[in-house]
Amino acid sequence: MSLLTVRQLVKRYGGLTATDHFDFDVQAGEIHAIIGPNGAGKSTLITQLAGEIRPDAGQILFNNQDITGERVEQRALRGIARSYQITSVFPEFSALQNVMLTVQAHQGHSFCFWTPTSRQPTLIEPAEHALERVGLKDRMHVPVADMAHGEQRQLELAMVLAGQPRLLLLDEPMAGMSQAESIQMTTLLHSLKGQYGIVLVEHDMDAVFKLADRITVLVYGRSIACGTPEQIRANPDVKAAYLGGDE
Amino acid sequence: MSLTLFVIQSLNGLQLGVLLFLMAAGLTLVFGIMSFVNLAHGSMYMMGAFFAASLYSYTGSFVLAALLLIPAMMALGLAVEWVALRKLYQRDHLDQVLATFGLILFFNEIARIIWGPSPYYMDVPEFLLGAINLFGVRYPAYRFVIIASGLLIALGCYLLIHRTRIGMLIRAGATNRTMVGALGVNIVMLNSLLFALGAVLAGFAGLLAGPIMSVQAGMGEPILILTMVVIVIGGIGSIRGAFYAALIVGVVDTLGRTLLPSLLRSFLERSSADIAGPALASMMIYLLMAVVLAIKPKGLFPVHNS
Amino acid sequence: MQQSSVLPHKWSASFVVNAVLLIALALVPLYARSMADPFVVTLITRILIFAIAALSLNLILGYGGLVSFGHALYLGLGVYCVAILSFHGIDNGWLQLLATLVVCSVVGLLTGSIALRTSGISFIMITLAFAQMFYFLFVSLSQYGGDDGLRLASGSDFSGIILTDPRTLYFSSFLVLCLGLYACHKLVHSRFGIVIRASKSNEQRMKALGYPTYRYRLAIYVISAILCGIAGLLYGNLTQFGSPSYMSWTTSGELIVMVMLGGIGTLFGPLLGALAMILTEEGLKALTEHWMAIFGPLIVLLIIVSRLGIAGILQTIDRRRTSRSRLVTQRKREST
Amino acid sequence: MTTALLNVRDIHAFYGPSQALFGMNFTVQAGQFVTLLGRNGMGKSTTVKALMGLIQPSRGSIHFDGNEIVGQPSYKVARSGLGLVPEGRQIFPNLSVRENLVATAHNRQSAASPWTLERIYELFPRLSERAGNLGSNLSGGEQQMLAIGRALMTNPRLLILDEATEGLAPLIRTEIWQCLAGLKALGLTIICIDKNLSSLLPLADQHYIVEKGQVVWSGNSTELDAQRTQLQTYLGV
Amino acid sequence: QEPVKIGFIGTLSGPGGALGQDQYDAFMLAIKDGKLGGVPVEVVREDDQLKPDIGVQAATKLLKSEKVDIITGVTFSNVMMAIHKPITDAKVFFIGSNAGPAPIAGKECSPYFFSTSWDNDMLHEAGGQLASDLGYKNMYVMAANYQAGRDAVSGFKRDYTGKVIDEVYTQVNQPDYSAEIAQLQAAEPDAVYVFYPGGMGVNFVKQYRQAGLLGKLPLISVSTIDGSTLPALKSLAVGAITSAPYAPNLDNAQNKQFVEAFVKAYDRQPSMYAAQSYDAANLIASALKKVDGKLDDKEAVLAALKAADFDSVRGAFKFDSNQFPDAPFYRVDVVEGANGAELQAKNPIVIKTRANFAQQCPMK
Ligand SMILES: Nc1ncnc2c1ncn2[C@@H]1O[C@H](COP(=O)(O)OP(=O)(O)OP(=O)(O)O)[C@@H](O)[C@H]1O
Ligand SMILES: Nc1ncnc2c1ncn2[C@@H]1O[C@H](COP(=O)(O)OP(=O)(O)OP(=O)(O)O)[C@@H](O)[C@H]1O
Ligand SMILES: [Mg+2]
Ligand SMILES: [Mg+2]
Repeated sequence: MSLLTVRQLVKRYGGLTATDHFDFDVQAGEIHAIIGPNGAGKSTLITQLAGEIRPDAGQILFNNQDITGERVEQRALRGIARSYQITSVFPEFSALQNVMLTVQAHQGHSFCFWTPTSRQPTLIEPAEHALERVGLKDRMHVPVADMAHGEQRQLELAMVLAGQPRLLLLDEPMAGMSQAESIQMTTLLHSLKGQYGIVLVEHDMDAVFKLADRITVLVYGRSIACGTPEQIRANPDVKAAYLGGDE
Repeated sequence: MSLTLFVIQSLNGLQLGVLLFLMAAGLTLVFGIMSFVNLAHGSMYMMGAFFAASLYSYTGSFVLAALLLIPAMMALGLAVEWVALRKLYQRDHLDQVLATFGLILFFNEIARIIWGPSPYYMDVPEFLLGAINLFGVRYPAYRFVIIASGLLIALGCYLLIHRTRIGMLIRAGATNRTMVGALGVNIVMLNSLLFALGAVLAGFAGLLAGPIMSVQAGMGEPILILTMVVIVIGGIGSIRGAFYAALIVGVVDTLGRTLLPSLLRSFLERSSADIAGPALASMMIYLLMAVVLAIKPKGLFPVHNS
Repeated sequence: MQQSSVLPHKWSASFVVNAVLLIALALVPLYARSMADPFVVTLITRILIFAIAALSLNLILGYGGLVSFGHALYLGLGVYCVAILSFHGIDNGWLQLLATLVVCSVVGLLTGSIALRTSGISFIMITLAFAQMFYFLFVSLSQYGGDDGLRLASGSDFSGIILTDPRTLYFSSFLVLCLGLYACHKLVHSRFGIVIRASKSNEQRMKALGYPTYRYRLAIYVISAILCGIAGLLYGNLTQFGSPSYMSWTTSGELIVMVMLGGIGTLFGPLLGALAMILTEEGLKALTEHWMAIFGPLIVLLIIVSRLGIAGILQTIDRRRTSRSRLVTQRKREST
Repeated sequence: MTTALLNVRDIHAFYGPSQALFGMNFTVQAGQFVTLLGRNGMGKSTTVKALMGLIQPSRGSIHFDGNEIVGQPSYKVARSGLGLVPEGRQIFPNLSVRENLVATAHNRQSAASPWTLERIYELFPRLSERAGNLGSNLSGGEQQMLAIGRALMTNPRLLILDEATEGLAPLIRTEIWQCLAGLKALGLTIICIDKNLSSLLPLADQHYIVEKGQVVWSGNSTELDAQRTQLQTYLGV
Repeated sequence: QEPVKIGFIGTLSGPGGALGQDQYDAFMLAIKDGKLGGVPVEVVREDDQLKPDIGVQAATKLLKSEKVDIITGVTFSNVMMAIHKPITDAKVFFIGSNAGPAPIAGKECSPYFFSTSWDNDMLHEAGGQLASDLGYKNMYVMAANYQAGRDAVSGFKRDYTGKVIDEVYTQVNQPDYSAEIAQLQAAEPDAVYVFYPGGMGVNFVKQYRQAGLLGKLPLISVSTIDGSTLPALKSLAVGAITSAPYAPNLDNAQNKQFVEAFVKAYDRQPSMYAAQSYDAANLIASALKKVDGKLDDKEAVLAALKAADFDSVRGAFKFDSNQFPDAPFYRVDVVEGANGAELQAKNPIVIKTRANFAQQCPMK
């Protein structure tokens, strides 16, 4: 049974069909990469999966349940987590508080008006654990505004992990990273492999070929090929449309 | 209601709408495009009316007063921007609200000190005193001038913003000031000019309103509120939106005021209709705004950015 | 929201000023008695009541990022709950309180659920619109005096405690303010409060984390409306009068000014703001009838100088002091 | 030394209390293709901002064509002939593609063969397809193309590209490198910040490796290639 | 001798500020060498900003902090409603010189309150009477939609014998009346009656003139064209008829010296607000003189006030049982004059039917 199934998804912007009867699936524990030329509709697809925009037609199933009509927050609670290309954290709060927010989101409603969160071990412990995983434990009381960019990216990941997601949607996670940092990120994603289903959109082919179990190639909203990294690398259509000569 | 009356009322609505648009255009430029909340726009309107009235009584010529008003308002706008507001562009909207609130207090009091607490005199120019006969409907000439000049200015604004390089730069500056600067444009000066343009537009609205309304300290605020309603309904930052919304508000308000009471009387008891009618009529545009925003939270003609 | 970065140090300037302020406020009636100037009590009561209203506004404005330009509506509703019930011969304070709670939550829920669909400037304007609608409604309610207003037949009677006595009213307001401050302090650090504050910072992200932010915002909006209604109840007793002008947009604007003047999103900001605003107003008024020509530029100046109003100035002092003391301890450590 | 088009000397710069540049030094000769390399957060973009007058250095001097540009507002710097493709694209979302290109276009240096809309569209056909679209409705890569086109439309003498190929498809990236080679051949001076070392090597005349806000190594491509293993800590290759 | 402390409350700022300023200026004009009726006085001035709550605060300050003996002034009804009770409950002599909302003339009247102006209804009863006297059969009535506006219409209807074709209420502070003016033209009345105080009046009259109606369709107004708005209207208002308690050309000795002194001191014509306040000052002076500045015997002071032993600029003046004046109203025309236009009192109006406020008031 696949974790995520997309059937005949369509999204139009005026005359332009950004997603064109697109079929797609992700198995539990699999990294499924999506590549394709600029403007092919990759980000549009991710935002539809996350629920930020509505498709015009088609179906999105998560764990065999239809979630096409659900809002962002409902999907998040089901375990669909999205990382943001531009770091998106809460700069006024400390790192710990940032992660605690994720934990809190998954503990039912937040209509608790009195007890300070700083005295709630049920929030603090899982958050500390997540920070430990990304190596930020000793920085957890630092206000995020004072953190370096790299640390904020790590925090971002800690927040995603603390929510115990089942499916990660990653849109160009390596963008703007230097080679050293991309390599670190690749290693980190590699260590997550097998635990979460991951949809990876990325133009860094080294990373994609290293990480992906399967790759779908998207051109003008349509999938022109889907297969293992080897198959895709050898596919002449993909070469013509996207990869070009060897870089 | 007879047909001629309906035509006249529609013209009245149009004229109110145009006056609102003159205010709204300046406000929405500064508000949507420079992303600056300028509550003192109403004060610019008031100062414009006072300047115009003084200039008119001093020179004795309406046209001359109008011409002199432009540099006067320019100077006032630039001075205000330079002294008080320039440091607040990068700030929170709320800081801007508060600072310009302070300016309102200041200008109202200054006007009271200079021109006294009573309303100030300004007459319709001699040559526009009469009424114009339009298909058998008599309508004051001066109000036609308001409608006409408002429409002209609307067109001018639209062309300026959407058809010229300056307009592009102004719009670009709204979203990314630093980048516009880094590409070789003096954005500080551009913003000052835009602010001054807003002040001139508001002052011009004051000039046009002077002969038909009372020129007095505090005259800016009620119209400011109406103007804000207009630009929110129209979609903030959109000249086109401001234009349509101003006309809609003008017409809805005018027709609401005249039609609603008689409408209510037809199915309510006279005394309660007399109470409910005007009350409802005065809520009319607020109701309109609430409905519009509830359905289209970004207004009728939202500006696409982000 | 920088107060999270400056810990409430025991002898920080903010702490000292706030503590001294509260103690001074508790002692005002004694002072007034000794100086035989009971007007001070009335004046400070007014400040306290506006501080409560500003506190309620600060909940949504400072912590929630929702700029309501119609908050005076709830002040007015509170006043009219007292005035209208008293007009009909009901002076039982508990009943009036109940009415205030019910009316404010119902109106808050109705208007809030529509207003919260919008954000930014549109939110400012739609809250204004609702307040204006109620303003015009009360202006045309002839039966209750319309625009001329409605005089209270008698003060609210809370099981024998009657709020017409200036001292009783003073201490009631002081008590409500203290309770409000404490509850606000608790609230912003609770789960609920964190959600509200984080939604202000980045609503999109909160949704992606799985929070239905609309619900939480509506809740804080209603809570704020209720607190402001209670301020209205007290205000009705202070002025012994209800008038639509209480819910005019200028009053809403003044509330915003108070919050900003004191320090938006800080616990004591609203109190500081109400105090500064009303006292400056009184002081300048005594000086010249054109006091607004001075007051206006003063506001502009304060905004340019300090981002967080008065509380911001206090925090700057604190930050300077902590960095200095850090330096001192560092040097000590180095020398040993 | 006197012939250098750009001469950066001992630049120190701060973000609030935290220092980002600790004495930046480098020179660019007219017609050169120069790269700034280094890991994230080392101060490459900050250097660019200092060049463009977007932040004011606390110390040091920058001479462009013999004139001091430190302390000048950014628009004056830009008018003197610096063109910027900023980090993170920063196109104008509420302007159409065409407007983005023409709004800030100028030719103050009176270049002999100035860039025109047509030439940009020729370079990026994708842009001409979407000429009427708002900037916000472009895909990430399309925005990147637009940012490059916009900078070229100011007809700069020195073009600064900060991560200009970020988020571009490999095919397009190759095209951009070709295009940069063409620009270089035309005699345009270029400063390029990019992580694609292998593409940079054949193009660049001079490399500067930035570490903690200062230049720690400089040399040409052959030297860089030769010392790759020693420079690993700086580049992380 | 300790000076007698008099508190003045008025709307001195904001759009209504001109009215309060007139009241204050005239009051101060009556004080000669710091004395009223030969008794030294000290005036403490408070601005209510046209906000009832600020009015209450000002009254509290005057009562508790300044401990004044007498309070006078008050420009607008809503402020009067808010402060009437606290002041009279404190048994401080209260002389209102403008606002006269119906309740305080009737059921809520107090022995400590005296008015030198009128009750709101009376203004319009005079207006209605004038319309009847002028023989207009069909009237079109307009007022702003607030309490005073509604009182105006009911007052007018009490004494108007003809037919009211339509009554229209407009929004408070409405800037534009063109729609309503078009409507009233279509109704073809004999004359129009309006009540638009302050800036509203300026707007309305200007627009009425521009619609070409002034001079063609008679306009009777009350509190609309008066000393405070005429400077803004000037010749635009010429031809309008008003009903008013006062005009600067009233032919009595007291008024002659008042107008002369006022023009000399302030370089403008006195308005009815000034006149009423001048009367208030002289009423206080007469009482202070009678009790020789000793205010401890409240009954004596009340009796002295009630006697109204002073020369009013309005002519014959005495108090009704509710201590509101029984003084004449006049037809006042706006005619061409020195400054473009001036107010000219014609014949007094004899009001036939009065609202029964005096009967509702328990004081006899
Ligand atoms: N709101 C919108 N309105 C109109 N067109 C849009 C909108 N959003 C995206 N598009 C268009 O849809 C197409 C797909 O965009 P999308 O951002 O999904 O591309 P992408 O595959 O992520 O590209 P890249 O790799 O460059 O980021 C593009 O051509 C873009 O211009
Ligand atoms: N706006 C800012 N405020 C505070 N610190 C900043 C800001 N921008 C950058 N910094 C800090 O300045 C240092 C240098 O940043 P810079 O952006 O110049 O690095 P870079 O070399 O361009 O890195 P990257 O490859 O990530 O773009 C970093 O430590 C960064 O955290
Ligand atoms: Mg994309
Ligand atoms: Mg960088």
